[in-house]
Amino acid sequence: MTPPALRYDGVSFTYPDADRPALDAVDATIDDGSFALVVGPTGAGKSTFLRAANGLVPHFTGGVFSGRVHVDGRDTLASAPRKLAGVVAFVPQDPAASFVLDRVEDELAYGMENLGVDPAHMRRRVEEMLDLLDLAELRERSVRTLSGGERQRVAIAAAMAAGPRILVLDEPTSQLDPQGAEHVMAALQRLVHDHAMTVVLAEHRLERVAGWVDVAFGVDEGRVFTGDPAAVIHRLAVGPPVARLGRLVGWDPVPLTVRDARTAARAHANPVANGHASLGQTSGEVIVAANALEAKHAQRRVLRAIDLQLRQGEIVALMGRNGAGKTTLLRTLAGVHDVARGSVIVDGHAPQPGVDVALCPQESDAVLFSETVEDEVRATLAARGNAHGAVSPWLERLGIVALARQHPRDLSAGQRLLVATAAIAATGAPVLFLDEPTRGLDPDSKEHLARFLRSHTADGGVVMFATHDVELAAAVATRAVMLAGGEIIADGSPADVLGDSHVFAPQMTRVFGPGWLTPEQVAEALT
Amino acid sequence: MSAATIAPVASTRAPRLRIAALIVVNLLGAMAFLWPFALPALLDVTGNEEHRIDGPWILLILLVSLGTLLFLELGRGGLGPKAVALIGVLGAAMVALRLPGFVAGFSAMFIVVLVAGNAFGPSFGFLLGAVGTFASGLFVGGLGPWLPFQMVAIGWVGAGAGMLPRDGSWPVRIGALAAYGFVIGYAYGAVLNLWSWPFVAGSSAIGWDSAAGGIANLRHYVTFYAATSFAWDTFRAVGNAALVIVVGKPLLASLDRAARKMRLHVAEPITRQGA
Amino acid sequence: MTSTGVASQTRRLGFHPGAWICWSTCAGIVAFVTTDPVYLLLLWAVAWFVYASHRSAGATAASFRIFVLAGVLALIVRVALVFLGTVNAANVAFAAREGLRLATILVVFGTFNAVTDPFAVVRLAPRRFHEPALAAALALSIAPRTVASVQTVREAQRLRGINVSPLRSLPALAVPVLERGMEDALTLAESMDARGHGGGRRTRYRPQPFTPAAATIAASAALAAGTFLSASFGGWAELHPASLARPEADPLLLVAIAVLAVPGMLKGERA
Amino acid sequence: MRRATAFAVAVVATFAPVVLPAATGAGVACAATTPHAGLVIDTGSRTLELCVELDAARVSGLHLVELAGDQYGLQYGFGLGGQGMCRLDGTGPTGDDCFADYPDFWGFWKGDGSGAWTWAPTGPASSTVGNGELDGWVWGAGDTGNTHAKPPAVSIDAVCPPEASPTPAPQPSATHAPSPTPEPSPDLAGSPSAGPDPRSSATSVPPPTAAPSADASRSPESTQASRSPVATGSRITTTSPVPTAARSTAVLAEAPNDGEGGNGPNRSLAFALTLATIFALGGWFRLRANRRAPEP
Repeated sequence: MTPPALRYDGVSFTYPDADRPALDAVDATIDDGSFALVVGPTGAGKSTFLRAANGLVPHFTGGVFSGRVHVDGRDTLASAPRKLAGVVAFVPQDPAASFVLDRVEDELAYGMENLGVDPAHMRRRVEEMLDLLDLAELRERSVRTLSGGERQRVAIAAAMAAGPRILVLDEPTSQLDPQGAEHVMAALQRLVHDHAMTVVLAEHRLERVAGWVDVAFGVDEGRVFTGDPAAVIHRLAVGPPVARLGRLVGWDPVPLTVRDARTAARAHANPVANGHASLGQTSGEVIVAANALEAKHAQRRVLRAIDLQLRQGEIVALMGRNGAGKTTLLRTLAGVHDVARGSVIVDGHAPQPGVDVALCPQESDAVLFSETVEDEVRATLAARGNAHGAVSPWLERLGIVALARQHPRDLSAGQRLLVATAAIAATGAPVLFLDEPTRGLDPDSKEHLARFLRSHTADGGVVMFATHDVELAAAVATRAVMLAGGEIIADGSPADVLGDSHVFAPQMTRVFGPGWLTPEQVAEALT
Repeated sequence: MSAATIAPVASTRAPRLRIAALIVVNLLGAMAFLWPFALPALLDVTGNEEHRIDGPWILLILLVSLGTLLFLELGRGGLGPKAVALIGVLGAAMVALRLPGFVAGFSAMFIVVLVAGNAFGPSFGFLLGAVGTFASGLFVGGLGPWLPFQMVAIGWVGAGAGMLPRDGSWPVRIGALAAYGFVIGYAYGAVLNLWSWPFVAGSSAIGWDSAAGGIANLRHYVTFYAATSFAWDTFRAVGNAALVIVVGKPLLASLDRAARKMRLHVAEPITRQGA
Repeated sequence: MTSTGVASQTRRLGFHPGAWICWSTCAGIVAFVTTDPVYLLLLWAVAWFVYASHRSAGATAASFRIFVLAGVLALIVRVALVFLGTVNAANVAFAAREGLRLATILVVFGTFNAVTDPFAVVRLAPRRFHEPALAAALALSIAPRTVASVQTVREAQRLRGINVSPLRSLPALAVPVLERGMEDALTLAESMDARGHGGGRRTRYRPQPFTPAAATIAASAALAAGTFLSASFGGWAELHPASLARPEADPLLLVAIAVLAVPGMLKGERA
Repeated sequence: MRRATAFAVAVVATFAPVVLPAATGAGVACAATTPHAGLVIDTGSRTLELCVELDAARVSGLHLVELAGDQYGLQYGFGLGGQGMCRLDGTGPTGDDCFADYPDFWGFWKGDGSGAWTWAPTGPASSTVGNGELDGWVWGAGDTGNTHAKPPAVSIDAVCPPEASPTPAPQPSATHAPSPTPEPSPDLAGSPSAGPDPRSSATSVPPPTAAPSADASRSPESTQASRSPVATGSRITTTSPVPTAARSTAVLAEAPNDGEGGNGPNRSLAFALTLATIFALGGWFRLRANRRAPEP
């Protein structure tokens, strides 16, 4: 009789310096061979729950711990994480930061070296892992040169090489484009189905994972409940757009995949008339104009023949797979990447970064350096020669007034993004670019951000944001631009552009056909 | 437990023994630098002219004694993942600052050692200085007989920064660190020149004279240093102090926060058996 | 195991770094015990030959050139210092020879840096030094990320209207870079802990074998150094000819230096 | 590739000056006339008076001693980087530091041939002596010509009788063992050339300042002068003697080493040059080959 892979018995845990427990009397059992999903809002305790599985909580973190966690029958309190390395593997959220060695092959072997695995056996194991995760081609590469999806697979292989039965992953797909995410999920499923592994993963972007898993754990305010994925997602009021639609219109069970939703839609009701009228083309003044724009990166042309005009009042979603040139386009339009050919005109002259164009980078944390949120905004105002300008309007517009006195680094990822956005918008630049603003963003922060973008354009500005998040694009954009291979391959209303794409189609489009973008739209039409 | 003292270097040896060992190996290291002054005196005791040692040969003896120092200091083991990761990340910052951030004798690399040594204590400071210097030496392809000298000297810079006050008010802490940075700007140059001095300066009024006494050699060295390095090292001294004043406070605040986040101060979790 | 042919920055080619350490130490000893420009300049030629035969694909290959320049600079400085004191032909010639010796040592180590892979050197660390060596390896592999981070932050601040060039604005650059580094350190430490760091006795994955070729290099280098040391202690050949005398060369010692070129005659091997 | 060529050329070029003097030096050695100069040495225990046959019109003070070594088996040792007098006829320090026995050292005197001596204004490496002149060396204390002991007053004719034979017999009742090979410079190893050490600058290797025999003021003045890097006098005197001094020393240094007439060193230098060329060119081809086919 094998013990359950993981068992939590009345686990409570409070971080040092924290006043609230991160886990509160948690009881949970994860059976051997299951593919489990951990869901919950940001800060609910997902990470803590995962880290308790191999004893990082409490051995690594310190703090006050009670209860027991048994992993594969072993008590985590009795064994330090390093002693459990052969039993449970842990893959952190950012694999690039977790790599210890430089070469893929060495990275895979690192865990086994620590465990003192016999060299001959180690050699075999590394080969197996290379094959299992389809990494043989990459064995001699430096981990630095890998793409996001490759990194994630290397991290998984490295965690698995020591031969654990349980694999714990913290948001494995959050940094990947849809194809990369698909690839990783397929690899994980293979581990569960073909190799009898137990996989536990936490994920924000439920639309990517909900269809793959067979059990879910909802985490909310330190409490954990379990059930089948649909029920858990239903109860947590989180989930992919199809689930949100299900909740809006009262379907039971809540659909988790596009396929479920199609079935449900057929059974319950059919949407009314084909789609809804796309938003009228805004006719504001042209602020940004790129003509026959070309840009290079390390001798390689990454943008070619870009003709693009952005008008006042527009919110433009810039889409395309990784490496399509989205970031380069934003940087070139903002005037920080050299124009190889063609021209960029902002407001009648060359773009002036930080003056008439502002860009919130992919890693928005890169701008945060002050000790309080309001100082952060004030720093921008001071740099623009407006040291005594009012800070609070910017905080109000992003809904972060309550955080004014806090240290930006103490905030959640979503809140930090809002702070960074406020700091960047405070330049007063009419043209605002955001590069992938939705990473690690909880729905609440997303809502604040969307509201801010609309108010910015209402004041006569223009916004363009690069994103993989089709659902955000569907929700806020008035226009979508699709890049591929450095060229614009589609430009028009989100309904047209996204509806036309296989990869980037939002779930509503996939269920109900072109024209349908957000669950709210569909729900309105259905009722 | 004092929040400021972390011991990423957990030693199994008795602390008193460890401190004694530390003092001995560091004295050994100091000897390695100071032999040009001490040696003539030693020779005088024997009074044997035949035993006059050729300058360069002593370099070998030095390398051996510095190697021993590094061997004992770095080989103590038991750092644990947190300290290794921190040294890796901060060492990377040193590597990254080694090439672009230098003007004459000044290298922005020092700010990392100063600040991190101050935030995490002398033991960590020494390790970071030594390991970071080694890594940056590897990275820029700067391996050679001088590397042990640099490792130990920068290790000491970090250790010294860790001995400065940490619990006082910000102006005191920054002031002390800036003054220290200024002083070590010269001291580092003066100490590091010593390894090559007997080679470079020849025996002259500014060179090492195996026959002259320690005081005379010291005078020679001061002349040599003033002639060749003083201006150069002024960049380092002023640069260190300026950097500490400008970025010291926010960086120290960052490191202090990081230490809290990484729970560097928390050795054992508290377990409560209930339920 | 077949190679995949994928271009890589960390391909292990060449010899065991231990052999190179032995070679450079021995060549350094040779340079160390003589001031005869004939021997020293021949050693330059040998170092050049070895470098040309085995330069690594990495960035450190440039260090040969840099060290040659540094050597020339050291020579100039050494000679220039003479002008602080009594200047005459003998003085200058003597200083030039001492400078040449220092320059030769630099060239030898420039060669070492140019032919070895830094990671391979770190991997060489004995078990006792596993942790500091690992930290050094981490520093090496994280450094490019740090550099990229600096560029990212600089640009991000510029796009927000803050120019980080003035010293005053440096915190806007330094703090985000450090903060990100600290987050990385946390992730890294967790990952290391979870993968059994410090769990007990380690084994090694595919340690680079000390092949017969590597042994040949080490032995030949030791032979060369031994010959020079015996000349130095035994006094059977002049290693420090008078400054103004025409330099001489002992054929046996010339052969000893030529023996240092052995690595250049062996073919690099894949580990 | 161009860099490689340049390097090869540079290597060859650096060797050239080493080999060239061998060729040109031969001419100097075959000077037609046979001038003579006197060398007077006072060790404190005995006095040597040697008539030395010169191999050039004027030779340096050091070279005169070397010639005496060749012709009379005089034992000597140079120091301070090969330019100071450490040891003569068994007296004086053995190392490189000629002031190891300070206050005693070898005082250097110039004689015009009449029997009068003046304190030498420059060191023996840069001071020259010609036909009919005398060099004197006295072991003892005293930093200036006023305090240091003088050599005995002998005229050139007393040392070198006008009818001196071309192959003079050793004059002194030689109690020392004549050694066929003079020790060239016993220990040049690490330490270093003479510089403005307060003691050394005062005497044996003083900077060639203008006043040749301003005895009283020698010591302090020369110390001052040596500290100044731009003492113009020193530059002028150093540059001119370099070629002759270097060449003649080089040529004669080889003579005792090789009885066959200098072929040995030439052969070994040629060997060195060949090896260096092989490696330089080999490296160049290697680099070119590796560039063409980057990796197997």
